[in-house]
Amino acid sequence: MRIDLNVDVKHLTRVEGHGNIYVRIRDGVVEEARWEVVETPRFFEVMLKGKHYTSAGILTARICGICSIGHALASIRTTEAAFGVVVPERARRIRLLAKHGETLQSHSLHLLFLATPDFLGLPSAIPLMTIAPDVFALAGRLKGLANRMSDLFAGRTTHPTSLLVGGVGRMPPLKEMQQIRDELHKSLDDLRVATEIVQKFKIPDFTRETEFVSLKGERDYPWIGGNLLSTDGVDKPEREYLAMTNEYVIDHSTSKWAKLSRESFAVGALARFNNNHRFLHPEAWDVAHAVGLRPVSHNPFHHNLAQLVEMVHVTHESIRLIDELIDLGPGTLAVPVEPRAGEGMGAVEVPRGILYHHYVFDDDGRVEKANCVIPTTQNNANISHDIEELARTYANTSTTNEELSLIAEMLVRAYDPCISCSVH
Amino acid sequence: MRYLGIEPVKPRVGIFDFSGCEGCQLQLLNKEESLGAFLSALEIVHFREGSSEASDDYDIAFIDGCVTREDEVVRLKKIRSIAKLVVAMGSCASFGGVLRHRNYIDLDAANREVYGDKPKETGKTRAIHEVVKVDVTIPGCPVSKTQVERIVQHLVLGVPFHDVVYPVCVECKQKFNTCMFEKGTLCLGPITRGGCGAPCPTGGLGCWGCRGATVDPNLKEFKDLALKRGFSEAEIDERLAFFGGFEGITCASI
Amino acid sequence: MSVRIHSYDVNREFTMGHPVDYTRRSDLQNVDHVFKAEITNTVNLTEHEKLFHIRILDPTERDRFHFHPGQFVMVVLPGYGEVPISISSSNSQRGHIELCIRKAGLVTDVLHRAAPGSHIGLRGPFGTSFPVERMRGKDVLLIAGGLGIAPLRAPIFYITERLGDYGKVSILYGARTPKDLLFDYQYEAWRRIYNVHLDIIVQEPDETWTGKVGMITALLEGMEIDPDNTFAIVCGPPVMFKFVCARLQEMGIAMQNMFVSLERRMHCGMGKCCRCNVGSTYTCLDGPVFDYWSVINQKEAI
Amino acid sequence: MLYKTITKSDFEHLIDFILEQNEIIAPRKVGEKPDGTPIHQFLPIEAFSEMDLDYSKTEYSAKTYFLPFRENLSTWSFGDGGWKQDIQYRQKPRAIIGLHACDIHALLKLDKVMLKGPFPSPYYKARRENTVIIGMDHEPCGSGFCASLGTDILTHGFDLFLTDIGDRYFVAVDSDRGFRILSQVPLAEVTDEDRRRYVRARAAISEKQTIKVHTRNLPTLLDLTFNSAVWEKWGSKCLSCGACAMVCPTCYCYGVKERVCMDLASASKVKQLHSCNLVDFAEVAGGHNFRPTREHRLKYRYYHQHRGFAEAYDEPMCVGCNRCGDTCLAGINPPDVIADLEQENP
Ligand SMILES: Cc1cc2nc3c(=O)[nH]c(=O)nc-3n(C[C@H](O)[C@H](O)[C@H](O)COP(=O)(O)OP(=O)(O)OC[C@H]3O[C@@H](n4cnc5c(N)ncnc54)[C@H](O)[C@@H]3O)c2cc1C
Ligand code: SF4
Ligand code: SF4
Ligand code: SF4
Repeated sequence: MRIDLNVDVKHLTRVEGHGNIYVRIRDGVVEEARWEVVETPRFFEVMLKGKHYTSAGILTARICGICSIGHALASIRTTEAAFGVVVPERARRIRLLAKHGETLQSHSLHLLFLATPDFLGLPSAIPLMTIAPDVFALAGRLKGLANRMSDLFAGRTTHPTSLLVGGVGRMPPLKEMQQIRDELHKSLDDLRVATEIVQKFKIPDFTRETEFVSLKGERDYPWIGGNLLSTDGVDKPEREYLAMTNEYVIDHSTSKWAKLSRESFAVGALARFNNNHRFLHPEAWDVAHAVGLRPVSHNPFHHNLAQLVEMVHVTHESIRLIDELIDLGPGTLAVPVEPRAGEGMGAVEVPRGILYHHYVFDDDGRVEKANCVIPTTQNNANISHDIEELARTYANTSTTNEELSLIAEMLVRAYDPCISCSVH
Repeated sequence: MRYLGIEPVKPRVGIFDFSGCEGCQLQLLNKEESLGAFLSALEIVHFREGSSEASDDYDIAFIDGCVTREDEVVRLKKIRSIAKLVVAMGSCASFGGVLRHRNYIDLDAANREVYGDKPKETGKTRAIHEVVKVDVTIPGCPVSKTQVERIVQHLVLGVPFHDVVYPVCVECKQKFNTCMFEKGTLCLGPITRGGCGAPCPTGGLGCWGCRGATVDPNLKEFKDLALKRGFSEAEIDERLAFFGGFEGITCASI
Repeated sequence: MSVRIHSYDVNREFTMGHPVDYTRRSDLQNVDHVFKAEITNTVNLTEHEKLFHIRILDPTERDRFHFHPGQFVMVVLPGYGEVPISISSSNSQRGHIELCIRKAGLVTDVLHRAAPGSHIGLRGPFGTSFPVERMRGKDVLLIAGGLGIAPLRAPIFYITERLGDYGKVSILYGARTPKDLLFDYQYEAWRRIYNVHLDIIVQEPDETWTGKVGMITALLEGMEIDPDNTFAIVCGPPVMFKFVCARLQEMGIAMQNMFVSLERRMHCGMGKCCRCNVGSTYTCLDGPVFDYWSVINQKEAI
Repeated sequence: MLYKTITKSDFEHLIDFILEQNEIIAPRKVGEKPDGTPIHQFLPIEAFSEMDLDYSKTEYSAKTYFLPFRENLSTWSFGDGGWKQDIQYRQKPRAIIGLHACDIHALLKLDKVMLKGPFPSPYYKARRENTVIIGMDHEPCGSGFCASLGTDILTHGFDLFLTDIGDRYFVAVDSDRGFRILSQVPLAEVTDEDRRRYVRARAAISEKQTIKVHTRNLPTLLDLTFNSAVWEKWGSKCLSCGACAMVCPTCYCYGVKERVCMDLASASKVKQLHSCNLVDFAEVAGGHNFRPTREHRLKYRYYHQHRGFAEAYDEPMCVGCNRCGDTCLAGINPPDVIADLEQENP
């Protein structure tokens, strides 16, 4: 049988930013299969030049509407590294809670609003409202709680307002912290229901040997700073991030591509899980077990599962952190910052993987040079290679254009790409 | 609210993204307590970030992001020709937002710096109203969902919407905050349009003016008081330029 | 040991459970209560002005609702807002009022779209009134410019219903164009049935207009009045009543015997929101009806 | 009025007793300015140790506990082609501790507007009646000019009022409710020594009040200076930001807006404090603004405080706390503005 398949998805939906999928199969042979990023370049790194250190985090937060808290934190961490600032205990916890708020918010959005419709055969979460109102309500509850948590610890869900160089801008009111903690407790029930929903997902049986890169946990599941680790055994300190990412420019994409030991690698929830599963909260580990996620998984669709596992882990960790914060009581939230010439870099695990910021400052604390390496940038090449492999897998089956298109879309969506972010 | 015999209309809505971080669109999926009602009040026929369905038949276009490339101009003009009402959503759409900074850098050099010998197509940043006519503007970086909801209510009920005209200080004071200036931080609150709920002074950042100038701002006094408190002209100018909402206003021009 | 502060129930202050009556100051519970009323009918007067016939629904509330000519009500459209509107009908009709409303903004726009039969809300009546009782036995000059005829209609009804009690009654009415003239269907009645002197003038005539042309003050030229025995009620935009009152003053009428109705922004009608403050007084409590002496004595009144 | 004394440790017990069943609002230190001056606010407390009674002036007034920045006046529910109205004004009993004389005067002035007029406000009344006021004498705050307005001395308007006379508090009791609360701890009759100490304490406070503002002629003066250049001088500085009115203990102007639920099934009529300095304060439909410039608006604020209110209630509305002056970024403050007005018409 002669098989010709064409997939030409212009501006993939239910993802952040603009990307295209392009597949040509002639006579069962994959002629071309790739992932293209067509987002407009914004040149944040160039815009950063000359900016005062106080505005760097505010500007870079605008790189991405989903992981703005992560960008702000990476920027602040970078700046603090350059100036040698050590932030107070309370601020560290508040920041991590802000980070967790973002992780929960982003994962629930992606998993339940953007990816779930695929597995239920729906075009979006909107019909979910009538077809499965309980799922819609559950998704809303989880995301709503995550948003309120971000509001409380970061000042605002999108584009945080209380994360400052030197610490944080305010101590969340005690009553509100207690309330969020209690709600987090209750949300574990919702997560159990979510687990049941995810268990029913028909995950395509597709694997491709991949190198996974994440921060390296020492005692905890890692989120902010630390060493860099790959499943292929690369282990480097944070500041050697360039050797870990190796960005390069290609023709058909406005985003750069990246590679490490192989021609591409993956970052994100699955990478973190693969590298650091032993630090997971036992209940999160149980969930991994329940949905059939085992380390090291090379099935990119398992990103979705890893996100669920992380949601459970982060919920538990947040409860613990809030309790610690309440015990600490009021006190210093920020230290004075003396800008000085220097260089700093910071790595933060944002929902989609490791985010690196790297600045050089002049004497007045103005940015002279900046570099940001975004998780999706690191994933792009891997996505493209996955699509190629996917095309090859389906080239000689009785798949239709629509089916291949859908499964390719699902694959890209599984990475939860933040496309505009990758072209920054 | 049908008691007057006025039937709320369910407008067909398209949501479109241009250059930006898409944070504003994302706000549309926030505020879960009223998300269902929000989505039911509208017939969303085009929303790439949220849905795979797409249609070219809509009454209202919500636009986020600004215009930086020629293909965007074409797309925007097509949207304008279809939509009866165009809503610019967010600071990027309203004034260019942070991407306005691109207009102060050498784009070719930037292109070379980032992409080396494979430069990508790009151009100056333009707000939506600089390309097509805009009917309603909702500034904010990001927009506040509460405000978007309110505008949607007005559209659904067919009554005009008036944005608040007081500066951020009013809402900041209502949050019991100590003024940022008292803490030694610059804040554009006194000259920026309120309506956001003052999240930035409340968080400790100070207002960066993302909602643009308020009605009849007292720029002269603002400049004087900021200088008197030790902030430099450069700092004030940088702040005023940050979100593009004070385009053309600098210490020298005040 | 512990202290329990006893709670105080504000509702204790009124036990009678009677319907709202704004003249009773102890009626706390009902301060923000609105009467439900029905739009029974609407009359298109011009492109922008409509007359609304409104009936209070609850029979007891209807019975108690009583106003004086010149007072206003807050018209409440739940979910949209509320606006102060002068009552434009006779106060001898119990629980039934007419409001002449111009399409001017959000709430009035919506009101113009409302279907007859709709239930709206009313609060009030509020404010001062024209001292029509004091005017008994005297000549009365009723002068309106534009929409000013709306608040003027209530005293016109009051006086024409008691013509024998008053001296000479004249209505002078000016509008910008003939199309803007309101209540034209009533002119014949005023002239023929009540025998009042009605004089109308427009500023910008069209080809069909055969009447007088000019400013409203022109109607006062050559008019014979007995200044010591004449009261005047003047309603219209500030520039209009400023000129008219100045002219009347020249004709010898005491400032205290001329009355005008002021308009300000209002958010409560109860002397609290301060939005209607003029100088040192509240338009909603001390006004909207003021004698001209008070008006020129208030800063920023005109 | 009844006078008693109690020991300071008994006062602490008293607070604990009240806290057991009721909410307490008290001055709390919330931070410091860069120069080290503490910032205080009236906030709910959970323990005696959280309050700081040795404060000079809170940044915001306690007004917000009686006239909140935002409050729901009625809730509408729609259905069956009609609507229903629901009005709520419940207030759980509570106590405010540590109000100074000027702040209590401010409440007395608000009472005149909110309770004594033809349309008393049930919302305000519920809060006022359910709040026990335990006031406290304190040294002058530094920038206030209360003595010039007679608001440094208090004869009523509280349940209990405390003056520090060394190891104990001299307590004026002005209500049965106050007396019952006070009776929970051992009371002592006022001795001659207590009386002497009280008089000395009061005298010391009065002596420290050095800022004098000539307010006696203000009503006439404000009429006479209505077109004075003084208003242009200060008005041109005004940011029209409303901060002064927000912190002022007596400013009560507001605006009303409808807030509709997204499903259009209900709505509420929400009152939000406004300020006469805000640009749209006196704007009417069609866009006409009765006070189009900053000068007009700033002048009106003073005119209302010292002229309009005085005419209506026989006393100025301002209590001389100078919170407005402290908070104003442009440095507009009553002592300077009033001094300028006097210069105009010596
Ligand atoms: C005592 C009095 C009597 C009036 N009588 C009449 C009348 O008989 N017929 C008539 O057509 N109009 C009358 N008006 C004017 C009418 O109240 C305004 O046209 C109306 O408030 C406009 O409201 P809106 O919501 O349509 O407009 P918007 O401009 O959308 O107004 C929004 C809000 O602002 C306030 N507001 C705006 N303009 C005014 C104003 N001029 N006065 C008071 N509040 C305002 C209202 O609270 C309103 O809810 C009277 C005004 C007053 C003060
Ligand atoms: S912090 Fe900013 S917004 Fe708040 S009062 Fe001060 S100047 Fe105004
Ligand atoms: S406080 Fe200022 S910067 Fe922050 S949201 Fe409001 S207008 Fe924007
Ligand atoms: S001094 Fe200012 S803040 Fe204090 S009462 Fe007077 S006007 Fe209000």
